[in-house]
Amino acid sequence: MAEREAEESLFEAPPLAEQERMAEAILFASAEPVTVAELNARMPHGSDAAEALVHLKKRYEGRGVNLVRVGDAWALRTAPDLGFLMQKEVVETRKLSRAAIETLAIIAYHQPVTRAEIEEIRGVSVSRGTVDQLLELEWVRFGRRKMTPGRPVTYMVTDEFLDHFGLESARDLPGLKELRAAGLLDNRPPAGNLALGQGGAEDDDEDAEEAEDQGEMFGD
Amino acid sequence: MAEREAEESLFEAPPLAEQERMAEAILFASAEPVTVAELNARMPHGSDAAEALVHLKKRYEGRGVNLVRVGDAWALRTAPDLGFLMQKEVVETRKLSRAAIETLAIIAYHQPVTRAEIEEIRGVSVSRGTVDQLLELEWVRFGRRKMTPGRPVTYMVTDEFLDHFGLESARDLPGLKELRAAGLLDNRPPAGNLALGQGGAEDDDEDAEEAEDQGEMFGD
Amino acid sequence: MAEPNLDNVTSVDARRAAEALIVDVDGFEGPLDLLLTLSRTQKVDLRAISVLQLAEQYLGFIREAKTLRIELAADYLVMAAWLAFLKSRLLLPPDPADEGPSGEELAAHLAFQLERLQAMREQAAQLMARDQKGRDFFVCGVPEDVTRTRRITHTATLLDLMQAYSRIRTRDDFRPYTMDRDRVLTMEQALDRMRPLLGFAGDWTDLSSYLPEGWGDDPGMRRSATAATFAASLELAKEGRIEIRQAETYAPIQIRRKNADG
Repeated sequence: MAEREAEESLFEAPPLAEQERMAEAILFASAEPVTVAELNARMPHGSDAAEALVHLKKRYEGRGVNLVRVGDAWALRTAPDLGFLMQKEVVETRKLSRAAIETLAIIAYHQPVTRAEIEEIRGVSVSRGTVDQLLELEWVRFGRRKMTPGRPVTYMVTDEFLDHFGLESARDLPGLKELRAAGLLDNRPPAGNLALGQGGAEDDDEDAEEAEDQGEMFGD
Repeated sequence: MAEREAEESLFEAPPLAEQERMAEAILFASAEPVTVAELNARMPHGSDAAEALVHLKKRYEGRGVNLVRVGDAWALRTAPDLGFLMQKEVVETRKLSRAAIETLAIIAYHQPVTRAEIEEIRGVSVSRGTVDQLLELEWVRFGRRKMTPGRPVTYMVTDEFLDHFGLESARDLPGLKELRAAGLLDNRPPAGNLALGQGGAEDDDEDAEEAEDQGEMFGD
Repeated sequence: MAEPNLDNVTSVDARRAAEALIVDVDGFEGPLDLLLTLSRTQKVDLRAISVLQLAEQYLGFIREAKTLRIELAADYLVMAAWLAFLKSRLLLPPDPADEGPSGEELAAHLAFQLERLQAMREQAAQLMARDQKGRDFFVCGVPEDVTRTRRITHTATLLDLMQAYSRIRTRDDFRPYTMDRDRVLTMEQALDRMRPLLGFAGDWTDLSSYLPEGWGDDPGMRRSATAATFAASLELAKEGRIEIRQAETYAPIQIRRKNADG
């Protein structure tokens, strides 16, 4: 017992101010958000990254650089109101098609959502390229399969999506509560046989198959 | 002159605190160090980047990230004393080599034992690397020198060794009789082992010499 | 140019709208999108929309397109057929024998779909209007990669240790592996023994008499020697050096030298 105590004092956690410095340095150096677990793993034994982050967040409040939460990770990002100064740093991105943007919004608000559900909402078939583009941007990933006939794969948004759009979590999507209250996020089955989004999708089956395969690879 | 003043009041410079934020954001997002001239060019008209930098430098003093001068430009960099946080050590555990485990066994059963004695028992020279490895693992340490000609250094096992193998003392190692009872002494080695006693003794002398030197350094 | 035969319910506004839309038929992302666009001409909240009127508008649009010989994708026509069905449901008194959903239920669901699509469009627009990484806010310009250093540590178990020690301590007792087989006679050994003896084998002699000295007493050794000698005799027979015979099963096997001249 005495030995254990001696050992613990040997590996005493650094003072909180020092822990804050460490978390700051690690977050500064990382382009990707860093989880609390990873911070704890990289900081000296006994550190409390979560506590350090609380102080760090306060320190960066109102500054030119802010500490933001992304899912269960944290990142330092420049303040959005100063974007006008950063013309030099702007990364040119491919313009997303209207179909891709709509599909992205549907996935974000309805996740986990199947391709059939997306098509039911949009009233048209979802082309392979649209989903591929979102997967490529790493804004969308495969979720678990639905426990419905055919066990279709589902789509979800990623932490990269949250990071890109400055969202703390998918729950913070604007208007989510209102949409839910209005019943617009309900999965209301169509009355009768109003099956939209069926026609004109020659490569539909193939698509579905490929999604299945991929689902297999990425799925749970 | 009057005209210039009028123009300046039209494009009044932002407050200094705001200029500091701007400089901070620009420096954070820039891949290269930024000169004062470039900062002034990017910040709103009338800003005084040099002045903003003075304040910014003070703000980051002693933090996990510092404002540093690089030539005639400025950059935000992680504090030099926290460099160790940017390294991740991956520990890989491998099985001890046959030579090392045999040497270790001899030291454990015969301690304190000289290198010459180990070699006599093993019937093969003991390489420098083998002993170094055991010393590094802190399973073996130097004992007192033998009072024989040449006063050779001896080797002993450490408390760390006992701890690792779950032994109270080296005397707790099972004796030959128990080894036999456990069927260990009847183990016939695979045919390949027989060549052991003969080959691979080229670097013998050099090895022995170096070990002697070390003994000198560590011995009592 | 023939005047399109629009239904009398259709307002002038809607007809004009349909005419304007028809030019841009490729611009619609399917029938639901077209319905949503048509619904705007009603200038009311989607919740208060008249589905009946919307159905008329849509059917008017399709008729117009047909008049202008514009090819429409199949799903537009499927929707037209469905809306015609819905229209009849809404206008005719309900058939008590029919178990399907009522016209009102079907209309309500269509209104829900339109409202939902509209909502998703608005959210999509809001999403894209948000501050975006790389456009409005930025990551650190000089991210430092975590350098991974690999450290190799070695380990062993007590059993490894004891096995190693026992290996060393018993090494002196070891005989070479082949020596271990001193109770086994190989065919090569039997051949070596038999070849020089063949000269004396002019007559039929029992194979057992060729066993080496001292191999006949111990049953194990005798078995090994017999097998080896028999195998050697087969080898010699193959070479044409000897002949082999056996009177009956389990009778002694006999050999004799085969003379070149018979």
